[in-house]
Amino acid sequence: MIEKYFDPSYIWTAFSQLMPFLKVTFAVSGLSILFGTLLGLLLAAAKLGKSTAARKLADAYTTIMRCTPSIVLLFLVYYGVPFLAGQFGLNLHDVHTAVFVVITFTLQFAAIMSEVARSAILSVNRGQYEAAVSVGLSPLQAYRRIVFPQAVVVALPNFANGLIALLQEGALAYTIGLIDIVGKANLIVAANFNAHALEIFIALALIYWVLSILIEQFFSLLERWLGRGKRTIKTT
Amino acid sequence: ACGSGDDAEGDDAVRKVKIAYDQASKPMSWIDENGKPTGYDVEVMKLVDELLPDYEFEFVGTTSDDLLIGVEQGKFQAGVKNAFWTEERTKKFLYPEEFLGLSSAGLVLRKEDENIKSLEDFASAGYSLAPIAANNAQYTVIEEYNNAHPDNPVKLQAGDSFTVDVVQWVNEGRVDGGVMIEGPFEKQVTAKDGPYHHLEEEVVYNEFDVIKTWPLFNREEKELAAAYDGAVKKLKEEKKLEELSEEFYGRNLFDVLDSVDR
Amino acid sequence: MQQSLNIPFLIDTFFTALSGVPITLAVTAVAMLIAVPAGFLLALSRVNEVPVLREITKVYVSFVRGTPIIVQIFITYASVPLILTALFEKYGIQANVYELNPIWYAFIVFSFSTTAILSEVFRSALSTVDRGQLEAAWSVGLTGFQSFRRIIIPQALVSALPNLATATVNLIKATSLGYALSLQEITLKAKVAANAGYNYIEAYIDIFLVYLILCSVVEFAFKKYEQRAARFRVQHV
Amino acid sequence: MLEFKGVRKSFGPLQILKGVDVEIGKGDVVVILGPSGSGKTTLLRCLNFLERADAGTARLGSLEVDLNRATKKEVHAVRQKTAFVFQNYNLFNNKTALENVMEGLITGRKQPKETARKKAAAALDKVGLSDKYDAYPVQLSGGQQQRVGIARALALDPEVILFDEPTSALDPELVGEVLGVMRQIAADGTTMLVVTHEMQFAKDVASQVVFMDDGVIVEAGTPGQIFDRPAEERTKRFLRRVLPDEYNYSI
Amino acid sequence: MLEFKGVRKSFGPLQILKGVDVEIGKGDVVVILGPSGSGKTTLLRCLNFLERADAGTARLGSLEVDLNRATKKEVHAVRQKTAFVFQNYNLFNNKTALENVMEGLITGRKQPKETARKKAAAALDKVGLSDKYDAYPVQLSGGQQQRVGIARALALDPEVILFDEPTSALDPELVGEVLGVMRQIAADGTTMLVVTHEMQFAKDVASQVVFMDDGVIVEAGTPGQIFDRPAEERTKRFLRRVLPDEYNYSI
Ligand SMILES: Nc1ncnc2c1ncn2[C@@H]1O[C@H](COP(=O)(O)OP(=O)(O)OP(=O)(O)O)[C@@H](O)[C@H]1O
Ligand SMILES: Nc1ncnc2c1ncn2[C@@H]1O[C@H](COP(=O)(O)OP(=O)(O)OP(=O)(O)O)[C@@H](O)[C@H]1O
Ligand SMILES: [Mg+2]
Ligand SMILES: [Mg+2]
Repeated sequence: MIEKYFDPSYIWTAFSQLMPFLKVTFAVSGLSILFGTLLGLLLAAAKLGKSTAARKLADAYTTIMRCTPSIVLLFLVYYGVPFLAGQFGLNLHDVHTAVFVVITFTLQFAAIMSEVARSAILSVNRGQYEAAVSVGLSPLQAYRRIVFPQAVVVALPNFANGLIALLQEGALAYTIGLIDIVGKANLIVAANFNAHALEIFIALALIYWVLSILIEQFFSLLERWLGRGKRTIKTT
Repeated sequence: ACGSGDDAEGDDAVRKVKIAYDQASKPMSWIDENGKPTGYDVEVMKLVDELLPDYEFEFVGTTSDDLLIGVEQGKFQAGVKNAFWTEERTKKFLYPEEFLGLSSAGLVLRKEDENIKSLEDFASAGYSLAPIAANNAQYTVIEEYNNAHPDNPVKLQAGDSFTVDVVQWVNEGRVDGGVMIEGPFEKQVTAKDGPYHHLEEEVVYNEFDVIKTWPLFNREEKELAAAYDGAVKKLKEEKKLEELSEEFYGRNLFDVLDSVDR
Repeated sequence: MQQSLNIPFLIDTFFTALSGVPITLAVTAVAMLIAVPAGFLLALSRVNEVPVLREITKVYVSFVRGTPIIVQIFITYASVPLILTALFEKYGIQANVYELNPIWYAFIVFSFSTTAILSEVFRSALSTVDRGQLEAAWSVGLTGFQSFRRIIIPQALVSALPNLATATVNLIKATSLGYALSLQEITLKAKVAANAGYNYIEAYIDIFLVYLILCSVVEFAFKKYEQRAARFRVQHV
Repeated sequence: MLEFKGVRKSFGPLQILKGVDVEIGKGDVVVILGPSGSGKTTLLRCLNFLERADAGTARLGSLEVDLNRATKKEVHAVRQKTAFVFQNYNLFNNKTALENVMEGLITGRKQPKETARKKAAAALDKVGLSDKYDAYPVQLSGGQQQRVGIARALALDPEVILFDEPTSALDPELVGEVLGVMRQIAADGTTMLVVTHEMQFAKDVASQVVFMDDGVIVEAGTPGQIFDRPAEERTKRFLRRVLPDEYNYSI
Repeated sequence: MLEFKGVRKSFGPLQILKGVDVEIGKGDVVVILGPSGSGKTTLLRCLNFLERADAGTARLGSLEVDLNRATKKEVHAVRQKTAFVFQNYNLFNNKTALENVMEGLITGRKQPKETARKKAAAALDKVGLSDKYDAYPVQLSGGQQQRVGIARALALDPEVILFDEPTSALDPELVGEVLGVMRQIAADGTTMLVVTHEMQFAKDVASQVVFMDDGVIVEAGTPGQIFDRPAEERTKRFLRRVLPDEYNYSI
């Protein structure tokens, strides 16, 4: 029964068709992660800061961004931003779709990152910060040199969760016609009239799997390197 | 296409318009191996473009959802996605006078169910139907049938456009039948090099309807729609559309135009 | 150029979408019920560097977390019945795999993927608890299990909760991928309703509202719980 | 009662314990003295399996275990009979002072909640913390935390208590009180192994004094032997700098 | 040199500091004595803005600040001139012993890396840790950690050092050495505020002894005044239990 529908040769051809689109995936997610992380850190700072207004604002932002389905947010950005710009006489209708996708992912990733960062920073014993300022570091330096390096170790697994999830959001970009590796897979499937979709998706899954293994290896190394001097609960 | 600033130059300038097309709806419209738009709907619009010196069409590939919202909002001036006509949709979009093409819808069935020729037969048999993407025109056809036959409806389920392989599903027995456009069935099963040619003896395609398909225009684009009407009329007279039907669907659907009731 | 919204449709469809909430919640609840303990165990196997289990966990996490859920759904949905049917035929089992409600596939896929995500959430959370806490628990005669339940988990929870909230909210939203299984959840219901008149904008607004309400409630609950769980911590100045 | 032999432990290339033997009778109080970094804490931790020794055996009453290869069950059994007072307190951060003390009683020893609460309160009262039952560790001063740690061990009423510098954060006034409490439970028959820098306590209460340096026991004996007639040069040097001159006057 | 007035601090309903005034001259060593929980740590923390006081002012040389309303800049200025030795050490977990000491020099004081390394090594050597430069805090014994904390403060060469029980985890041998180091830097003109339970140090080195209880200063004066002729009943009671009998002999 299976042989009737399953032809492994499709997997190989799919590889060569999919690979070129990996760079779109990288470009879009790379930019989104960069901007999203920066914005996320700002939000986390607001959440941990003294200003009640800033905290409320950051909280509200997080709630709305986390709770909005990506596709809705994408449409909001894709149609809303040019519309708003139009009110100011700017014509954004010819801006590349990738820009809207990056904006959308950035907004969403920032919300997730802000919580990752907040929980990680809070997990660092306050004594570490106190000791840092007591040796004459400014609060900013204390965070940068002492608190962050320790928080990063805690944040890494959750950051990787967000990052890897973002790499997979290609299906979303596809909705507005930006073809990344997921989009290309969909196109191949469509071009085959939905036949042999299983093989195409297996090829896609394999590419993603290799990618995630590479990312995890990298994070693993990072964690070990940054986690020097950490004493965790190992029961053995 | 970066001539965004020159819209204001006046009516005598060539107007650029964006025509969206469903990028994954072979053979009506899709992106070919070279990344170029093609398909019946797209090729017709390309011919229309050639006949309209005042307009320059830019084809934008996207998904159904984006196409519909984009045309409604004016991001695209028009869109083609094998759309059928319904009363309700005229509230959102501008339908032109002239239809774009014809679409043959049929049931894919196992050989032993060959005798099922219509949706009524299918419904009476109590058979299960492969899910159809909610934004697909075929869904509308079945839904309309169900509305017209409340006492004998087809079991209709919405699903994803990519994950349903109708021929496979029917053949493996996951469902009893599925709706398909004739063209794809030809290319998959009937054609010698089709991926499912080995199933030719096991599944059949029974056409139950041929339906007109339409481009959708933004409600403001009355002039564009009128220009389109003129051009398409000419193409029909020149039998250009019949050639394209032959090319993409493997059959000249205009032969049965007389029996098409919608 | 904006077209006016079809308000009656908007309102009708809101309730249509709302009627998809039970399915969404069912999938979310089942996935969470399975993923929380399973993810925790996987996290433990990595924290404790249990020889073989730890490697398996790594492979599991890298695959399930690393590949798009929609692809997993598709692969499962396409291949499991084929394989099962072949097996059934071989052993002469009389059963029709296609009669299985597709929600089972959703339960399986979402449980698996959430487990992978949570295993990392918990791993990070466990790393925030100082080993001295475990040692103290042992020293007063608690078993390993008791120490975790009474001392380690309550403390790890504080830093796990924000990320658990993210995971839950993401899961709720991800159940919309159930459309590939024809699950009658929020997104699918709204989009089916939209198809008749191509009222896609209205449908998306409804989808947005339903998820916003649903997720905000979940988020609020998590936030309150976090505040409770963190009572013992000093306030950051 | 408590006896251990040949305890060895290395961290990487660093040999910390180089074969340590100690024997303690029931109700005995053994004080371990030694310079910073000599391995005192490591020794206590090995006995309680917080650190796996590389070699060594321990006998606790009738229970005999290999410090390197003990099974989970043996480890648990040993821990059930002992209590540990940590150098850095290690209070349960998520529990109030009272809950910290109750935890071992309720969960570890399966005592009813009410009994546990009474015992915990009594233990906290003994160390002068009657007004801090409901404070979380972060709300306590260093000395208060240390006393909760002591109360937590005392309340368990174990056969053996391992103390790691139990009075380091206490003012002399309290040191006196706490040492008094310890003296009393020693009299009640609890065996104690105490790492401390309080010479006074060693002299007054210890049945045996052990002087450790660099992972080995340099010298062991009664307080009289060690303080008044130390045999080893290293011990003499340590004591010379340690004992206030006044001590010499008072002889 | 260092002067503070009317320092008040409450935690919720609990009033911990009820108006504390202290004045210290340049190179003076002021020792704060007091029972556990009397507010000594809190006082030091308020001076370094680790805790915001509810009221009070401080003068550090020419710098005058309101302890409650100090601006960020003022806070930073005060911290640049002071160093703090924590009761629970608070070493940077992600840095080795040497890096712990270098951090303030490089990042805080902007000194070149090489200079910083030399100073840091010298400071660690002074407290007897020449063999532990590259150990992380978790690899250090209690006393070693405490000494890194002291070295970290000393290396900064600040105008004022605030010590919170700097010798609690040290054996008497080391206590002597560390107190020697402190005595020496006091002689070099560093002002010191020391919370300690080491009476010997108080008697030997302090220019002033302050006795605190329950958030107020009960009595202050020269060591002679406080130890030999305490005026207040509370002080007398504390000292009676604190001072070994031998002390009385040695007078
Ligand atoms: N995890 C570790 N890795 C490497 N070395 C360690 C580790 N733990 C302790 N050590 C080293 O072992 C030696 C003994 O440490 P231990 O804590 O037993 O000393 P101690 O006698 O308790 O000293 P103190 O009186 O200062 O507490 C020290 O030199 C310390 O640096
Ligand atoms: N964050 C806090 N919340 C509530 N109470 C606190 C807090 N921090 C300290 N306290 C209380 O303030 C009092 C003074 O604490 P502090 O740490 O200043 O005492 P101390 O004099 O340093 O004592 P020790 O000698 O035991 O270290 C204690 O009773 C303590 O319980
Ligand atoms: Mg020690
Ligand atoms: Mg204190």
